[in-house]
Amino acid sequence: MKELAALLMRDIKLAVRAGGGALIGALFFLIVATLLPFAIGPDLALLARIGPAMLWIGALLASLLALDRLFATDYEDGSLDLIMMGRAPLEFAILAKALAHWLTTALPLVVVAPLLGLLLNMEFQSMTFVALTLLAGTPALTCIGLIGAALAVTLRRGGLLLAVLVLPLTIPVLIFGVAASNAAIAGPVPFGPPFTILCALSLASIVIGPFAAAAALRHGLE
Amino acid sequence: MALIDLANPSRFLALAGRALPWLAFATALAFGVGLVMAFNAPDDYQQGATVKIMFLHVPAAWLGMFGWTLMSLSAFGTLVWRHPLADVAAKAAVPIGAAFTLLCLVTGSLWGRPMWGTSWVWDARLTSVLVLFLMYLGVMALYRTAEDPARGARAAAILTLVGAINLPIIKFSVDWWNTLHQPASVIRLGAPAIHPAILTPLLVMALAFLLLFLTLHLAAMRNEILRRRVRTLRLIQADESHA
Amino acid sequence: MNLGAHAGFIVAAYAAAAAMVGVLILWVALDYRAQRRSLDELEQRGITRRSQTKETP
Amino acid sequence: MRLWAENLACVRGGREVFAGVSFALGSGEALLVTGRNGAGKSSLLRMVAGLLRRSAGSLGLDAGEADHSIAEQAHYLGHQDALKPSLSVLENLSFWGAYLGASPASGKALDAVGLRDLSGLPAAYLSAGQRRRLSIARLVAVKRPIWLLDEPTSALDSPAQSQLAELMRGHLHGGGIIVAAAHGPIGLERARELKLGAA
Repeated sequence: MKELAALLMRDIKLAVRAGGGALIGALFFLIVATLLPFAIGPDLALLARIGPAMLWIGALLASLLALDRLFATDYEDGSLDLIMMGRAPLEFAILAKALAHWLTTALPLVVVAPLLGLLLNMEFQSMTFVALTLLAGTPALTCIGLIGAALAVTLRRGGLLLAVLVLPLTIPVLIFGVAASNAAIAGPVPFGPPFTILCALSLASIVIGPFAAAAALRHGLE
Repeated sequence: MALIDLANPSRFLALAGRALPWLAFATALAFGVGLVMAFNAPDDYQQGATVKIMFLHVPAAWLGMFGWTLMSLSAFGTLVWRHPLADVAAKAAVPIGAAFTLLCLVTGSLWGRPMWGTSWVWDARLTSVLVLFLMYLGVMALYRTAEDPARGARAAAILTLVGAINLPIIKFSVDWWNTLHQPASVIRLGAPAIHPAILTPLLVMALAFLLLFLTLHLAAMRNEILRRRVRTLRLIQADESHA
Repeated sequence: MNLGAHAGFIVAAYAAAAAMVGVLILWVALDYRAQRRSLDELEQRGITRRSQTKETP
Repeated sequence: MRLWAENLACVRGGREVFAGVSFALGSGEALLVTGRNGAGKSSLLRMVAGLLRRSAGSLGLDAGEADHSIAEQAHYLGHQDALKPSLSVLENLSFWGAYLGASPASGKALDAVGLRDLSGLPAAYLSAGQRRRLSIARLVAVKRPIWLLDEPTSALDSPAQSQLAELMRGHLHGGGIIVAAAHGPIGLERARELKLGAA
């Protein structure tokens, strides 16, 4: 257990320090959400209606694109070899890295989301619901993105390949995330069902993601 | 005192050490006078007392833009004249400029709340300030990722100059974008009639903000010089122990 | 000096300004102290800049 | 304790890198793997470390800790140093100590490689030789019976090389096993040699 805590703390320290990718995801999210009204126009009513969808798309892209370097830096400086030779099973080591990434990249998104709700003229109540669905949904995005990050390392081609590989897998999370947010705001559909499905998706991906990523790393590395 | 004399960091540090207390005193004085005048200024016939927020909002916008101008001048210093303190000045100005721009956005939305009923509206000027704020964050992110100051300096200088050229273009396009989508519900955020009784406090507050910016900037530059000195000493420490 | 109906917003604006100025001053002061501390610690270890005379540590 | 391998083979990208490699090492014994570049020295080491799948042959460790794989009882010193530039010397070492072993002796390890007085310095400032010595310190900080060293002396100046030779001698004396890949001698006196790619 101690090894995993050490790995978690190391990754958090690396993300927070200069050169780390901690707030870049939130910044990307901020810029994406700001660009949209320039395309759609400052019509406040329309923006309020599509606000949740915009925030979800922005969060999806922000958390996935930041995942690209999750294994790549460790692969390039040789740390990945040693991580695979640790006493802790690789799956749990990957889970520790995923948690570190979620805390330093996905969590800031959840915090920034209400702020961006202001830009999209959303009511405070709907903003908090969107943030809640993001909180429930981002673990799924991170764990699905893990698989793409591991594949990107073994295929030694990062960047957009990760997005292309992984985006289709995140469609269910997007559907239920936006559905839950809209249910909370406009609401013919009750908030409960889509939200619980979203949580189920997250829990499932927390289990599947690390196993698939570990398999990809084990069999891919030459 | 030619600019070149300032080039020597140690002399700059000594000068900064001496000037900072005076600057801080002048800033406090200016704020004291400014705040008193602001609170005694008459209410605007249209917006009532909320006009008092303007005494923060407008100077903050001016200082946000002043920050970027200062960074652009420093960018010239880094790229063209290779002045050693140019990048220090630019890097020190970024967070302060960003903070003032953020203050402008916050006070803008607080000022807009009672008038428009929502805290944010895509008014042309406010939107341009938002874009300026995003560009500030971009330069800050750039400085954070570049570990080696020299490389970061040139990259940031280029980004700043490109930004400076684009700002008027952004301003124009946002204005056009705003007129294109002239939503009925938005009262144009017209500049309030500058009545002398309001103008003077505004100018004093602007002066106070400027002095505050300069004080913080000088102190931040001093920190940056010390930070780079720590970095060189660490390099020397590594070399020495290698011997 | 009555702030009228929207007093809350005016106070909020000035509070935000004060907070922002406070944060900036705090950041500059703390940064200065941190750099001074690392500098003193390094100089204490006898590591001096080459431009000064190089005493052996 | 006995580390053995029977006709190991490695095929990568359709090309047979090496085949029919066998060896057996008891406690306190060392194996020096030599051969020209591309003969598969690194691949053999990575295979023993479990980082590379075996195309054929088998690998085993007798009398080691039963339920732990070879990888969990081996140190691997590759070409890269596995160091993070933004972490300090001590932070890098104590992380690997905590991750690879129970109670890491980071202080003792830093003394062994002469980096104690740089412990607060971010690794970005280190020279190649210092980075290599910090990577070697990992071997001292955590006790693992098997050392897999891939050109350990690269980037090391002569005092550091004798320091490494000293550490290797101590490890063998303590009953450890070393498999090292190198072009020439690296200060291992009684090491058997395994030439790869003799064809």
